[in-house]
Amino acid sequence: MSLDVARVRKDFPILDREVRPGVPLVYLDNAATSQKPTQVLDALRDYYELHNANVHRGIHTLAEEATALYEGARDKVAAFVNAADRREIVFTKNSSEALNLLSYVLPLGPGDEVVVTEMEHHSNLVPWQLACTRTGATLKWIGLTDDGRLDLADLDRVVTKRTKVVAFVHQSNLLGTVNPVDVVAAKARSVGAYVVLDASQSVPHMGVDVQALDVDFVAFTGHKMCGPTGIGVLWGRADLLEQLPPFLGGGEMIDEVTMAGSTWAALPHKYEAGTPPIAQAVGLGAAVDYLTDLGMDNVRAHEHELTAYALNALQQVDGLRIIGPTTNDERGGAISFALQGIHPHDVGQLLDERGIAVRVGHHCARPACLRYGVPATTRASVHLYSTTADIDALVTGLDHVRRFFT
Amino acid sequence: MSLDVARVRKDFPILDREVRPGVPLVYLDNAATSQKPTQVLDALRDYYELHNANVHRGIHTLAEEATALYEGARDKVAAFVNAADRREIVFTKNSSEALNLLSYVLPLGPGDEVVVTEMEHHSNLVPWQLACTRTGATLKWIGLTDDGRLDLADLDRVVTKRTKVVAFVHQSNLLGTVNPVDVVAAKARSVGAYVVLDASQSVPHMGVDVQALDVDFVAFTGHKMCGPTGIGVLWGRADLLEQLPPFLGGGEMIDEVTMAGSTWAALPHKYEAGTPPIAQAVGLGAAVDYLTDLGMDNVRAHEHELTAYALNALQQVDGLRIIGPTTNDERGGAISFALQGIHPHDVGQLLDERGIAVRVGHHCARPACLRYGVPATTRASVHLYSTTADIDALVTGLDHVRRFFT
Amino acid sequence: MTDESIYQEIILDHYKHPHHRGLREPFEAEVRHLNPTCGDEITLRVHLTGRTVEDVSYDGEGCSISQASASVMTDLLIGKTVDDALSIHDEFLRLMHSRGELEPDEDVLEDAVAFRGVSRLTARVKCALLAWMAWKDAVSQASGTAGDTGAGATSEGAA
Amino acid sequence: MTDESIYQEIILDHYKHPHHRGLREPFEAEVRHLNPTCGDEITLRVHLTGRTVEDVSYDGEGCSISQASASVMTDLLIGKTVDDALSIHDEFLRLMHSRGELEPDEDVLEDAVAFRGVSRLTARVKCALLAWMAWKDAVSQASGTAGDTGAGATSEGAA
Ligand SMILES: Cc1ncc(COP(=O)(O)O)c(C=O)c1O
Ligand SMILES: Cc1ncc(COP(=O)(O)O)c(C=O)c1O
Repeated sequence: MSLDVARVRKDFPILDREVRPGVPLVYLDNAATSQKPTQVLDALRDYYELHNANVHRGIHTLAEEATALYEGARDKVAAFVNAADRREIVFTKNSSEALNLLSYVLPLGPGDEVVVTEMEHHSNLVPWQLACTRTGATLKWIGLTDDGRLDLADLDRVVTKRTKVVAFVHQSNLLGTVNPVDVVAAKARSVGAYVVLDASQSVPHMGVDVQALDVDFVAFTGHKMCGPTGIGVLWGRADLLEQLPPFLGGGEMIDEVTMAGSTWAALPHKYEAGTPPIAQAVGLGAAVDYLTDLGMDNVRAHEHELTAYALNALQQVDGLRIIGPTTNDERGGAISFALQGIHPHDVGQLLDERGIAVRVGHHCARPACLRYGVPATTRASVHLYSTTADIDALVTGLDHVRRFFT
Repeated sequence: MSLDVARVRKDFPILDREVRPGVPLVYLDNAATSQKPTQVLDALRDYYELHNANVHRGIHTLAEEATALYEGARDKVAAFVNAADRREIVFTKNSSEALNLLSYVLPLGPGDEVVVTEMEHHSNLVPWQLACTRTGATLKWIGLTDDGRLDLADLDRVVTKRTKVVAFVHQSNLLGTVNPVDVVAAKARSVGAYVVLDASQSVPHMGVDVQALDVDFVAFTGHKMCGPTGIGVLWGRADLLEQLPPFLGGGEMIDEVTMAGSTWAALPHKYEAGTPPIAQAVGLGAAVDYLTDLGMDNVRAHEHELTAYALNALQQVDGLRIIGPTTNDERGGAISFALQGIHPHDVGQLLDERGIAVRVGHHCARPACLRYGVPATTRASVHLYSTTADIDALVTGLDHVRRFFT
Repeated sequence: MTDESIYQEIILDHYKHPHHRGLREPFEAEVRHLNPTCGDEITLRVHLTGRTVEDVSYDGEGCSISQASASVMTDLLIGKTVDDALSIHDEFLRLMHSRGELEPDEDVLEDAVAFRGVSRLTARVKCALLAWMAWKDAVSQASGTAGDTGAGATSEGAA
Repeated sequence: MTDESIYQEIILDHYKHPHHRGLREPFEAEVRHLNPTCGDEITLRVHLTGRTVEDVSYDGEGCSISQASASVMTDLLIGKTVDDALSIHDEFLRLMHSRGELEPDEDVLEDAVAFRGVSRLTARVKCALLAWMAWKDAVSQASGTAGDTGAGATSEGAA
């Protein structure tokens, strides 16, 4: 069974929008954020119109219902990534908060080392820079090869006995590269380091099984996987999350509070201070249902085919250079490129005049841009509702851009 | 001009709900969270169906529109609390995050003291307990009088030259007490301490002018003021926020990033790492418009009248003891009480059978419960759409509860 | 009171006229469990003779559900062998975690079947379980020291 | 290209055939400004004679908007008194912060009126302003050292 993309597109009202009268939207900015199906928007509205209440400890009917919906969403997310235990799913506001949480609670000190890669999103780089500054630990990184892959030759040099944390991205939002989690994780395990995986760009596009990955922590974010903004997920092994200290303090994360001191609630509440993003969790649950119904293998197969089509078509465009893997193995559907002599701003702006939405800039991965000698790129990225027609529009648009400026 | 409550209620679809067939909802759990008007739900849906994109740095039309909506919401919130500068409005996920942010970035060390009060919500207590544990600072607190007020006789003893932060609640969610901000802030200023105000329960119910308050930081939360879950606000003086270090690292909060180190974006982005709660900010903007149209003075007057009615009616109930001020001066519409010989769980459960939603428990203010010798209370709390009929239903319900258990 | 009410006649009877209430001697283990959310609190003692639950005595404060549950529990467990008592305990836990879906076995649970309605309310399940958790804790301590008399081990736990 | 396009003929002309490009001597101040988001970068020199802007020379990389804006700016400012140049600068800033609402004064801004469309696009306003911010920075440094010749003060700034 494969994806019926025409039917899928009917679920996404925004895809019918015209950017300007007569100019339909061609949305190729999915690595920045995905669009939302009606099923998710209905779940949000239903929540607010029928069940809205603060969760936990409330005993009236609305509070019972809201709690059941919120905790039900946790069950759905746990099943989606095959967590061994629902308590391992912590709701945060986005991926960035999940990664920062780890950067605050994992034990680090002078002499310790944290290893990242040169292709990290700023959200999995800056928190570790800040943590190293706070604790006196040292930041190291694995470099990149010319064709957009991790330079695994660096691995043994960079990861040593002093390494306490290895944090890296599953699928790069700039290059599209899918990293060999097993190789990096095995090396990290061999030195006893915690393994943190930034799965912000993988969970929305492929089936991710957190147990099979053999890592300690995984972060991902609702808005990139057809869910609402304002919600992210930290998955972590229960035994580790149980040992680690709390991050944010407040309502719901406590067991017993006196003025003199407090004790912490059991997982996952220990890491969920204050009123959580209740409606957003419910919306994310609906998104997970939606993706599960379609089948993540189907989503992945569709995007894989589309990426092949796009890589091929883009390489026909005169003066276009792809930044990242040019072959379709171990890569996802985010494709960055440079157009000879034309600034990405101008590429993006002219494409927008034709309704084509791509992203231009450093995509919060400036070190990787510097590595490839470009201050910025143009990036087109697909999702489950993208079509070859979208790619054709892009390629025609790029030809137009080239003619316009020469 | 006063509030046309009948018309207001039409804007809140959930108020028409029946909890069980034939049992209409009587919602008196507003201190936990407020309900949402159609105007807010429409703003959310419009955002997702027409304009959804990631904000900032995107140059395509959707990104421009989403950014304009998101930053427009900031302008609305800034105007709502009369901030001197829109850059002083930082969007967080809730009040708790705003308060935790401060507990991480305000400079503290051994010998320093943090002062809170015995009526704090756990979200303005536990973060400071954690900060003291991290930094070696000492936590002190201002006690309470028997009638539910701050014991200002404590002020000069507790706030000293060693005090670096004074953090306190504007309106107590347990007791309903409105604290004399001017008196506490003046004392804090006299020793050069930062002044942090937890306005989670005041901003939704009265006009709050952050400049007039003469404090340094104010935290409040969207879901209690007719806005969505998943969004809160930290207001802070621009000069202070500029000096303080960052809290969460990641996308959007940086200026220039290299592997070796990074510099921070200008306010407010410095404190907004990662994809912000975009739709939720837009929804909060719509909530603020809604409240502004009604007029916060009208909202306050309505609730003040209703609180007088409720205080009077509740005191007629046999065996009922109010925990908190029994007079209607300097208090809001959250009323906690104990019913002689009947556990709050039983009160709450039996009221729920009649459709009446109140909250029972320690309301995340356990130290204040202990202070008044009750492990838990029943709390009824009103909002702009509450009516005397709601209070009447509560009082009749309480009579029923008493008869049921005696 | 509706048909769906959790306040079944049986529960109210036990609440208003609790059985086996009060702390008694002898006992091999005493525990104190509390639910800090609502202040429910129980102190509970277990007295074993060989492998028989000779006595379960308790004192504490709490809502009608937690009080009635303690009373019902002592009726069920006193006089049973530890093994039988443990399997009743397990059956009650199963019921309370069933969200109202399980048809309880009246032969095993007797009056405790009245708690079926409570199992639909996640916020109240803890109340119904407070005494049972305390008993389980106490009995496992007492089993270690079974046969001793007088003041046994005392422990504190939070539910 | 639509009517609403920001790529007005004037802007394209300046982009393809920039005026006064290249770094020249003499100068009293040289600055380097950059926009790290997109890598736009400009090095700009100012030469003053008394209170007259004798020369503005520049080099750099960037999108058509930032390049054309630099070219248009030099046409407008070279030969003006510092005071007149500053008021043109202010007028251009006002236009760029108007979100497309302001009817620009063609007598003052000449070719720069073509940037009105850019002012509707918050993400691109920075591009159009890069050269102007650099010039303002350079001229305030040069005013401090005006009259000196040869290599003047050099500074770096981020836009
Ligand atoms: C006084 C007070 N402070 C802080 C909070 C925490 O707000 P939130 O749960 O939205 O973070 C609340 C509400 O729960 C409150 O009533
Ligand atoms: C690889 C990667 N990591 C982390 C993030 C941060 O996600 P968020 O902005 O939702 O926190 C993103 C997306 O922006 C990303 O693409």
